Amino acid sequence: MTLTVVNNATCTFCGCVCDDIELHADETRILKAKKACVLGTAWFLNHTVERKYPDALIDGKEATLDEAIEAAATHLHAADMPLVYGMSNTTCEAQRECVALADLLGGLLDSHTSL
Amino acid sequence: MLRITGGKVYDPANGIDGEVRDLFVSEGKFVASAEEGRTIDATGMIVFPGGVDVHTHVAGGAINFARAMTPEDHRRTQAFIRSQSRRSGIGGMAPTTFATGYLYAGMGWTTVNEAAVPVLSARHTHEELSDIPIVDKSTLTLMANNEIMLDLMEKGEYERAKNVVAWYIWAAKSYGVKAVNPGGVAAWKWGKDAKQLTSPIEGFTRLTPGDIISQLARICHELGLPHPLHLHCNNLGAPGNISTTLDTLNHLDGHRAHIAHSQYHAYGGDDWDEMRSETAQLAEYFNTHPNVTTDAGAVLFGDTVTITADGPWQHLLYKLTGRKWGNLDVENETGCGIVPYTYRPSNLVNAIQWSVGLELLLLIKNPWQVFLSTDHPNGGCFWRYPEIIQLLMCADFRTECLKKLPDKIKERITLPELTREYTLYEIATSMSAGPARALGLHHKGNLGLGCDADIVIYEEDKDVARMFGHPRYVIKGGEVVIEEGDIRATPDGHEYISRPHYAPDTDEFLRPLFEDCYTMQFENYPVEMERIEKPAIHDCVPNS
Amino acid sequence: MYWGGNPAECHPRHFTKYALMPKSKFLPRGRKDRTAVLVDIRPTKSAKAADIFLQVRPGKDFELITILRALIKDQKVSEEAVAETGITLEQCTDLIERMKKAKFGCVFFGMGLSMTRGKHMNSAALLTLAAEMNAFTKFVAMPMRGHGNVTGADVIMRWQTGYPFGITFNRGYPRYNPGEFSTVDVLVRGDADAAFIIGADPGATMPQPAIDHLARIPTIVLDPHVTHTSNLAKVHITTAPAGIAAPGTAYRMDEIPLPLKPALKSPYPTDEEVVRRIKQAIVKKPFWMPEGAQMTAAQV
Amino acid sequence: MNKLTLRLKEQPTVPLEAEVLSPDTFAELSNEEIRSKTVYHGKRQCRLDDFFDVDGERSDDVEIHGDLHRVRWIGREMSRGRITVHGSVGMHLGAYMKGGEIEVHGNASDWIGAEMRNGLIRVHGNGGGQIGAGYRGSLKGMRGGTIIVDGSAGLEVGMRMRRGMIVLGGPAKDFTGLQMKGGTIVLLAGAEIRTGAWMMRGTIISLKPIQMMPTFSYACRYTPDVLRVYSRRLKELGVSLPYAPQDGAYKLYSGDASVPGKGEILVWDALSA
Repeated sequence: MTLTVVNNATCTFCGCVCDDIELHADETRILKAKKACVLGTAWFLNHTVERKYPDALIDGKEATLDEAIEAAATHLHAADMPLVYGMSNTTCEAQRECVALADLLGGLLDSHTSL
Repeated sequence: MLRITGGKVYDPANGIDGEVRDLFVSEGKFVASAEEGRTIDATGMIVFPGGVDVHTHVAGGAINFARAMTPEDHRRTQAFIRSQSRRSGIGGMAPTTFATGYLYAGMGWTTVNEAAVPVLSARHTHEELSDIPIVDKSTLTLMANNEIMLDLMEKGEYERAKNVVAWYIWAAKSYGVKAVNPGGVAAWKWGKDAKQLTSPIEGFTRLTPGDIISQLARICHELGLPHPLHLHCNNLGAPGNISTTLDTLNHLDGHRAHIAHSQYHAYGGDDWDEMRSETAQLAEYFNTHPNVTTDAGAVLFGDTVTITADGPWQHLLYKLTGRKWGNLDVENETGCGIVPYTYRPSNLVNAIQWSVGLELLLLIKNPWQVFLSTDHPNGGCFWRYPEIIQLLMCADFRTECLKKLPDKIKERITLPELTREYTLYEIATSMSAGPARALGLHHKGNLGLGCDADIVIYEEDKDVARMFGHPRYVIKGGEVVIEEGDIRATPDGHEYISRPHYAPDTDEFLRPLFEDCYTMQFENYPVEMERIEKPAIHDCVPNS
Repeated sequence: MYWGGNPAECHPRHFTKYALMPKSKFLPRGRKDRTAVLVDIRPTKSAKAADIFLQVRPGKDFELITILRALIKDQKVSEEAVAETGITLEQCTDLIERMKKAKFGCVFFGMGLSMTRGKHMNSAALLTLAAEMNAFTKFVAMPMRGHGNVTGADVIMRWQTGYPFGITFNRGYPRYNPGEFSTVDVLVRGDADAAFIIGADPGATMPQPAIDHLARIPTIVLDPHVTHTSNLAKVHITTAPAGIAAPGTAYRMDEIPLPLKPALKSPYPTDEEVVRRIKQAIVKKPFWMPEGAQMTAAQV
Repeated sequence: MNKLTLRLKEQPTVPLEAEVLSPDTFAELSNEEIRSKTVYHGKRQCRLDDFFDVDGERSDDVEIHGDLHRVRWIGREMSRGRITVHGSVGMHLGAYMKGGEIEVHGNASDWIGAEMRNGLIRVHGNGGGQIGAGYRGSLKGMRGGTIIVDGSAGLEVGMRMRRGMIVLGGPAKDFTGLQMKGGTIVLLAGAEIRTGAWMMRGTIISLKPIQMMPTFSYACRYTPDVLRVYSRRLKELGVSLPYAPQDGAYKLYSGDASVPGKGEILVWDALSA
């Protein structure tokens, strides 16, 4: 079991986005999040990279990633007024893709801010 | 490969003034000959090097704030409709990133210099720049109100300050140094301004704006940066500021510098009622000092949104307009104010500003020293540059425009006496070759062999604004990007970055100072090179 | 000043790392050199950290801020009218005096202000007050954003579309109208006929009619967990959690971007990768806009 | 001129943007041309006759039948003629309107007459929010014309309006007359809270007692002469506004002091018999 230490890691739990966290991790989970607050610690320690979930679900049934991507594309492409929503707990890189997706679809685009 | 044949070529960098020549392009550069590929028959057309904007605000926290503040403008302005391969966008006062690229390329500009980037949000600026298609880009880092820098200057630690400037440029992956209202933005943290070049700055005991100017100009020179200090003088926009501007120039101690948007810095009179043009004095300085360049920062009548790191000025403007005001603070580096504004011909002050910008362009004799700009979006939007070209090329048109201004203006300006008309050669110098040279981008604004094949081809037209507003072809890096008004391709542009030398212990020197006053980690502060799309790095050779 | 927020419990390091405790050149004694005011409807844990706690009556924030705006301009407001906010005129004038005396004032406002009756107008009120305070001293205001990278979404939408949220592309370019194109309204009215949900779990947080509509239409969810929304969705795709197993960037509430440094390697793809692949699959299908269509730009 | 009649035959499944539903568009067009006009079903461009049966041609007297709650932008920027709707309509009814008349026998949604300049809009059912308002970021709301809603209304009615008149038969929600800069709002059944907030100028008349912002102050009890003029004008539209001294008088409040503004709120104070 190898132990990795990541210095100056960034916590995305709340809007403070503290970037001074020292993470100690083995291969499946983060064991320690130094300098993080209680909320940040819980956030880091609660995630694991175990395969807890199937890669994808279609109508609640397990599916492959490829199948799910094709199904998603088909439904979104067929819609007259598709909606792209959320984008809080994700990276800017994914957000840029989401805006591009809504632009490509001619759909609606919205984030948590509108709540 | 590409051949452009039969066009009348204007290439001031090589002294070519309207000669009929053929141009050959291979792999994005001009070559001596090319056998294959498309031939564009430019017979009877006018061929220019692609435009270079030496001073604009198109990406980063401030313009992005302006976008959020002006939905009413987005609604009424030009929309770029999505195509299968091309992103949608919105033009107007503060265009979206994609539209910014389309609009610049659409009028033949192929290189832009984003003139105000705080290091702290440089990562953001680069992300936006990577979403501005077609044009090549560079950025300038804001340095004249950075507390760490000012502390070093106050203590007289010049060498340290020089290393820190170099470190910041590399950390921000920027191209050069911008100084905005030296000391004034720092003073604005206290709600104050810095109006006297020789008085200590609020929060400091000895350091004056004049010290900052002298030292930064020298630092830029000694670091061997391709572009000299890019300076937004103190007292922007204030009546009587000509004395500050001339004083600023005297603080350069003979070093090179680029004076940004000089229109805003050439006023006489003691108050708004007495305000008048003092362009003759300022132009005289430029005409006798070839070491300084400037861009006009011309004003065009109509709606715009003003954005500048000059926070105190923006607060004044907000009080004058009573409209919207955005005010940003960037920790101990700088700040920014955002105020939508309408320049009206009936407003005496606005009319004087309009005149001052044109007077400077006409009175400064050498077009290699004065460049086309509106300080976008402050004096007007960049996509209105063709209107300025028309004003420069047609004295009669200026006379017509002058008739719409208040009568009182006559004794305040000198524009009516100016009969000069720019030639196409001079326009090509002021919009392309000159700014490229001032930026130290020698492969730009130049149709010579080995240079970047950025070309704009116009159909000759008596309506100058129409001719420059609607080029027949725009070619970027050898690729046809605009053809008969259609966007044909949207390639990614390069980003120019300077790598100046700094002492290896600068990191360790800066770290404790940084940790003392910043809210982020020192390691997370510099922008990673992987984030820059298509970087082009200039290794600086220091001057002693 | 904190208004309608409880940083002690919701942004635990806001006091210590950013706003109240840090020592600096101009505030060498840190907390001792600052005055902290909390305005909220109840004394939360954050009240203990404040020098002054003002308990405003629920739903009276807008009135209180508007009173403060009048008072800084030396306008008269009747004592009884002020008292209805739960704060006395004396407390108001004391607060204003301190605000004016501050060298640099900063107001952080939370969802207690921006999500209660009045919503965006409550935020607008506080932003206006902060702007107007600059007639006397330096003053700024900033929302305390809750969810991780919601600021990043705002910033990116602004530079790519010109608008921060509540956008439609149905005419081929971005248009904006919160209330018309904002998600809860869209879903409650049943306006959308497919939904792509990422980095959010509306199935757990939105009003029931909105959730019911998500269940009616094909909904696609990307999330590191199988969420409430996943359970009513047509398609769920598991992705790597941002910042933990997915690299990239996140924006802090003050719009400063920070790099993410994942400590784990996920067996699942990143959001970025999946969205890009969905996009690529859509590009292969016929483009929705008819060939040569003249889309007319529509105002609003 | 003969009447042009449209009947909704196909209920849209997503919002239908149909700014072509305007007398200005139809006045000079043949039946076939009208039927081929473009409407936007979500992002899909459709023909008007995909959704409507069209009877008649070349007319600026338009009658529309059906449940149009998903149909937006009816009468946008219209400058002439008349639209009569039998059924409820979606958002932006008569937005940017310059003239003519719209009458809706049913409800209408948000943004009725937003930024309109002239003309008359009459909704017999309930209205939504932002009636006669300025769109987000605009400094000016409606600049003229009249909007009458018999029923209730939503938030921010008359936001930033400059001129013109809005009459509400039913109660309005919060922020009626928000940042108002001129014009008149008549509230026959009062409003919820924050009426007149941040008002600069203009007049709000309420026949029911309303909760005042703390930044409004009571000036006096009287009936300004202009009420007589309003009353006469509104009578033609079937709305009665009391002004006779024997019936009572108005309590005048001025504000909003936070601006500081010179707006007026007049609240009817009946003499008890």
